[in-house]
Amino acid sequence: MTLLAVHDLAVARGGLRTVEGVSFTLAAGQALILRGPNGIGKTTLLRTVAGLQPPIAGRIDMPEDTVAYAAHADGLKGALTVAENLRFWSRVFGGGDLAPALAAMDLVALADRPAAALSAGQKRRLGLARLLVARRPLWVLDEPTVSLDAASVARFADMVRAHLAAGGAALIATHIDLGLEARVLDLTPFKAKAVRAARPAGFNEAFA
Amino acid sequence: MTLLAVHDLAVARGGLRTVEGVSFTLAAGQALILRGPNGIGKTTLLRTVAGLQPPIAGRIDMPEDTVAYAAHADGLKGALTVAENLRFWSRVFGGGDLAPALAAMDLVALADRPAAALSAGQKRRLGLARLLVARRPLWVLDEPTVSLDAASVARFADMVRAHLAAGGAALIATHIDLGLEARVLDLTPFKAKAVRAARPAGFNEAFA
Amino acid sequence: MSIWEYANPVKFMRTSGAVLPWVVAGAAVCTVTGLAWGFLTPEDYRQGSTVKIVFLHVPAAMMAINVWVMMLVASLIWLIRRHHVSALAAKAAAPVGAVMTVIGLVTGAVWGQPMWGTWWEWDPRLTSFLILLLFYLGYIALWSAVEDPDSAADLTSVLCLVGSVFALLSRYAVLFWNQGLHQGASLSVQSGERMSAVYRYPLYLTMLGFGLLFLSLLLVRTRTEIRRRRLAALQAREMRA
Amino acid sequence: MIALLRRDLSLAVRAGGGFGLGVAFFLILCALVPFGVGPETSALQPIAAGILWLGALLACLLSLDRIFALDHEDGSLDLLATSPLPLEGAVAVKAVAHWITTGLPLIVAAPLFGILLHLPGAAIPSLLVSLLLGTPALSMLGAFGAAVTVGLRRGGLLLSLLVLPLYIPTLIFGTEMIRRGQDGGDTATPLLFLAGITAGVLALVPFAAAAALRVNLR
Amino acid sequence: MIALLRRDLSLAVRAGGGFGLGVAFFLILCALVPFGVGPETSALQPIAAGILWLGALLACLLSLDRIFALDHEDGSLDLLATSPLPLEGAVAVKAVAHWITTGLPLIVAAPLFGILLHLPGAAIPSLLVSLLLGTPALSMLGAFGAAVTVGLRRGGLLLSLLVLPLYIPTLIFGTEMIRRGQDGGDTATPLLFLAGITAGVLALVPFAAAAALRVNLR
Ligand code: HEM
Ligand SMILES: Nc1ncnc2c1ncn2[C@@H]1O[C@H](COP(=O)(O)OP(=O)(O)OP(=O)(O)O)[C@@H](O)[C@H]1O
Ligand SMILES: Nc1ncnc2c1ncn2[C@@H]1O[C@H](COP(=O)(O)OP(=O)(O)OP(=O)(O)O)[C@@H](O)[C@H]1O
Ligand SMILES: [Mg+2]
Ligand SMILES: [Mg+2]
Repeated sequence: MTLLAVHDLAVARGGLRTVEGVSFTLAAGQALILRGPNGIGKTTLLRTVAGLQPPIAGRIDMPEDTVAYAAHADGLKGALTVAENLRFWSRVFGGGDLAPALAAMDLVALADRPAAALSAGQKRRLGLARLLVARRPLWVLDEPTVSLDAASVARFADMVRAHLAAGGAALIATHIDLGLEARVLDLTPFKAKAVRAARPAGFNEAFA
Repeated sequence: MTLLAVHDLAVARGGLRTVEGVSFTLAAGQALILRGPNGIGKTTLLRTVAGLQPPIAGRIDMPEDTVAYAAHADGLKGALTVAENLRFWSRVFGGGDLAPALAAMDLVALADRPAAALSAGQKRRLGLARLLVARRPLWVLDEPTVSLDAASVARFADMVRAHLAAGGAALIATHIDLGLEARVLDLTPFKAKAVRAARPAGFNEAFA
Repeated sequence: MSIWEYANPVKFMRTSGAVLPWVVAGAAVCTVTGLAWGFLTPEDYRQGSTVKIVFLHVPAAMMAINVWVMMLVASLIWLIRRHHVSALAAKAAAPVGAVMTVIGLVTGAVWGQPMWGTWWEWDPRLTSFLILLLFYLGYIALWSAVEDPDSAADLTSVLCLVGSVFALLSRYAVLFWNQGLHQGASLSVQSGERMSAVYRYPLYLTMLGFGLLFLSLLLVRTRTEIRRRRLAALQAREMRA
Repeated sequence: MIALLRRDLSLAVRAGGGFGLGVAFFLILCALVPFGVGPETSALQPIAAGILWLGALLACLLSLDRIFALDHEDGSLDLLATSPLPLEGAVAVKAVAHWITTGLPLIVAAPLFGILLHLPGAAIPSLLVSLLLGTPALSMLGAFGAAVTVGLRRGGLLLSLLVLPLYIPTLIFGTEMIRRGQDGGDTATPLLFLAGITAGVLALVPFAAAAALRVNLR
Repeated sequence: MIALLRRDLSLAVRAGGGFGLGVAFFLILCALVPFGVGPETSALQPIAAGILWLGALLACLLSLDRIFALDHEDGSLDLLATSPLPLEGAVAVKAVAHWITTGLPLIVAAPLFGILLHLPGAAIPSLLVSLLLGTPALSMLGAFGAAVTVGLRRGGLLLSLLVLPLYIPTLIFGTEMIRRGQDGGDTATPLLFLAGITAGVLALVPFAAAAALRVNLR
C-alpha cells in the first residue's frame, strides 16, 4: 500500500525555490532517508509534506491524517511533567497508551519530572516518544537524533524498525548514519536552478 | 602553559549534583572531549567552566577573560545580516576581522543574508564563526556539530586544529566523532551519588 | 481581454507608465485652480475667512474614507484572486490615506479653534476620524513588521477586512456615545440650501483634484513597490546562485 | 479540544498563579489611578466606570501577547496544525482558556474595585453584566491579534496597536451601560449591542484567526 | 557598549518601526480614555495630567517585557555574560536603548496628546520637563523588572506587577508637577524630587539588575 506519493515536487522558502523535480513514493513498511548539504532544502521539503506550507509545483498524494511530524523544536511545555506532556499529545491525536511510549524511549524513570528539568537529549527523547502516541502511519522526521547519545540513537533505530514492521513508513532527514536499512535520497541533484524564482504560474519575468 | 585547571569539581543543576570529583587540566594546544550519556551533566559542567554558574565544590583555575562559550543556542538576531551579527560580537569581544571568520565557515556567500533566512546548519556555522572573532584562547563548546553536514564537520575540525596550533585550547562536549586527535574524558564514572544533594559546605543535613 | 490582465505586473507597469503623466497633470490643474478659486471666494458672513479651510478639509476628509474603501477592495481581490499588484496597491495606498486623515484632522483642528474655541473636541465625526487613523496606523505597522511579502499581504488583508467591520461598528458606537456639534453632510441631498454655489463649485473642483492626486500617488507608489519586489527577488536570486 | 483546554488551564496555573495575575494587575491599576487624578470622590466617581473597563481591557491585553507566541516558539503550534484538531477549534479553545484565566477572575473581583473607585452600589449589577457580556469578545479579538502577530519579534506593542482599536465598540457600550445603570437609565440598548458584538465576534473571528495562523506557520 | 547600543537600536528599527509603536500605543490610550470617562472637557481636564503619565507608564511597560527576554531566548545573554562587557554596563545600555526608542518619542509627542485631552496650554512646559526627567527612571526600573523576570514564561503580567509599584513615586511627582504647572503653582519641589529619584535610580539600579540577571542565568 502506498502511503505517500510525491510527483515532481518543487518547494520554496522565502520566495525562492530550494529543490525541484523531486519524486518518490513510500509504501507501508518503507523508510526513506533524505540527505544533502546544509541549506539544500530538507526542512522545507519535510514541512511541505507535513502540510505546513503549500508546494510551488508538483503533487503530494496521501490519505488524510497520515503524518506525524517531528521538527527541530519538540513542542514540550516546561511546566508540565514528562507524562503530562505525552498524555496531552496522546489525547490530541486520539492516540495510544503512554506506558509503551515511555518505555521505548527509556523515560519511565523521568515520567514525573517537569520537562524543563530535562537535558537536551532527554527532551529530544520525549519529543520522539510523542510519535508513538500519535499513532500516525507516516513519520516525517527532521534530524531526529540531534543531541542523542549512541545508546539512544540505537533505541530510536529500533523504534523506527518496529514502526515499519507494523506497517508504517518514515521519511527522515539526517546528517548522521542511523544504522537503518533504508533507501537514501540525496537532494543535491535536485537543487533548483538559480534562474527560476518561485512564483505562481502565469507570472511575468518582470516581477519576482 | 596551563589554560584551565579543574580540581575535584562538583556541579549541580536544579539543586541536585550531577557530576562530582572531576579533575583535569588543559594546556595551550590541547583539546579535551567530554563524553557521557544524555543527562549526565555535560552541559552543566561546561556552563560552570564558562562562569555562568558557581561550582558546588572544587576549584576552577584559569586566567581572566579566557573563555569563549558556544551553547545550543547561537545568540543570533534574525533581523540582522550574517555580517552584522558577526561584527557585533567582534566589537563586544574587542576582536578580530570578519573576513577570515566568514571564510573559515564558508559563509562569505551568505554574508548579506538576514540570519532569520538561514537553515539550521547555516545558523550553526555562523555561531561557530563567532568563536574566531572572539579571540579567546579557551573554547568551551556544547555539541558544536549539531545540524552540520559532513563537509561542515570537517571544516569545523580544521578550525579547531588551527586554533590549537595557534596556542589555544578547547573543551568540547559531543556525542559524535569529530575526527580530532584529542583526549577523551568520559563523565560516566563521575556521576554524583544519588544521596548527596547539592548544598554549600557547612549546611546542616536537616536542610537542603 | 479580461480586466484581470492588468493585474499582470508587466502590463500594469506599461499601462500605468502611459497614463501617469496625464493623471499627474490633471491632479495639478484641478487642485491648483480649485484652491486658487476657493481662496478668491468672498468671506462668509458668519465664519469670516476661516471658511476657506473647507477647500482643504473636505476633500482630504473625503479621500481619507475613500482610500480605506479602496484598500478593502484591493485586499479582497488579493485574497480571492491573488493578484500581486492589488496587494501592493493596497500597501501603497495606506500611507496616502493616513496622510489624508492627518490633513483632515489638522485642518479640522485649525478650523475648530476659531469656530468652537478649542483645538480638539470629542465630537463623533472627529472621533471616528481619529479611530480611522488608528486603523491606518495598525495596518501600516503590520506591513512593516512582516518580512515575507506574501505573508504580509495575507495578514494585512485579513486585518483590513476585520478592521473595516470594526471601523463601521465604532462609527455607530461613537454616535451612540456622544451626539456632536460637527456639521452634517452639507453637500448631500439638500446641499443647495446649506452651502451656496460660490463655495460649492470650487469645492467640487478640489475634490476632483484630490481624487486625481490620490490616483497619481497611488500609481507612483505601486510602481515603486513593484520595482522593490523585483529588486528584492533579483538580489535573493543572486545570493542563492 | 478538552485536552487542549485542560493543558492551557494547567499551564496557566503552574506558571505562577495565572488566575491571580490579571486581577493583581487590575488592582494595581485601580490603585494608581487615584495617584494620577486625585483621591476625591468627586474626581473618581464620574470616571470609575471607564477606569474599570479600561483596566479590564489592559489586563486582557497584557496577558494576551503570549497566547500563541509560546506555542509557536516551542514548536507546539506546528504540531497542533498537523493534528486532527481543526485550527479554528484550537483558536477558540485558546480564547476560552484565556477568558477563564483572565476574564472570569476580573469579573469576580470587579465589584471590589468598583468600591475602591467609589462606584455607586446601584451600578454594580450593570458592571457585572457588562463585563460578563463584553470580556469574551475581548479574549477572542485578542486571540485574533495574537494570531496575526505570532512569530514577529516585538509582538507586544504591535499587538496592542492592532487589538485596541477593535476593542473600542465593546468599551463604549460597556461603559455606557454602567453609566446608565448608575443613573438608573435604560440599560437594555447597550446590553443588546454588547451581546450582539460578542456573539458576532465569537462566531466569525475564529476563522479569521485560524487563517492568520496558517499564514504565519507557512 | 557602543556596539551594543547600536545593535539594540538597529534591531528596534528593523523590527518594524520601533520608534513609532510606543507613540501609537500612547495615542490609542489617549483616544480610549474619553470613551471610558466621557467626552466633556470638565471630565477630561482634571484627569489629563494623570492619564498622560499613566499612558507613558504603560507604553513603557508594554515595550519593556522583551528587553532581556529575546536575548535570553536566543542565547545572546549567556554570551554577553561571558564577554568582557560588565553586565552592569550591558543593563544600563539596554535601558538607554529602551529610553531612546520609547521615552524620547513619547516626550516629543506628548504635547499633542495633551491637546487631545484638553490639557491647558500653561501646563505643557511642565508636562515636557516632568516627562524628560521621569521617563529615564521608568526605563531603568523597567530594565530591573525585566532582569528579574527573564526566563520566566508568562513574564508579561508578572513584570507589570513587579514594576508598577516601583513607578508610583515617579508617577506621583510627575503628575503633581503638571498639576501645579497647570494652576501656576510652585513646580520646583516636585521637579527636585523627580530629578532626585531619577538620579538615584540611574546610579544604583543597574547593579541590582545585573545581580538579578546573574541569578537568572545560573
Ligand atoms: C479635527 C477636526 C475635524 C475632523 C476630523 C473633521 C472631519 C470631517 C469629515 C470626515 C468630513 C467629511 C464629511 C463627508 O464628506 O461626508 C468633514 C466635513 C466638514 N467639516 Fe469637518 N472635521 C473637523 C473639524 C471641523 C471643524 C472645526 C469645522 C467647522 C466648524 C468643520 C466643518 C466641516 C464642514 C463644513 C464639512 C463639510 C460638510 C460635508 O461635506 O459633510 N470640521 N469634516
Ligand atoms: N532545571 C533543572 N532542574 C532540575 N534538574 C535539571 C534541570 N535541568 C537539567 N536537569 C538535570 O540535570 C542533569 C544534567 O543535565 P545536563 O543538561 O547537564 O546533561 P547533559 O550531559 O548536557 O545531557 P545531554 O547530552 O542530553 O545534553 C540531567 O539529568 C537533567 O535531567
Ligand atoms: N526565511 C527565509 N527566507 C529566505 N530563505 C530562507 C529562509 N529560511 C531558509 N532559507 C533558505 O532556504 C534554504 C533551505 O533551507 P532549509 O532549512 O530547508 O535547509 P535544510 O536542508 O534543512 O538545511 P539544514 O541541513 O542546515 O537544516 C536555505 O538555503 C536557507 O538559507
Ligand atoms: Mg533543516
Ligand atoms: Mg547538554
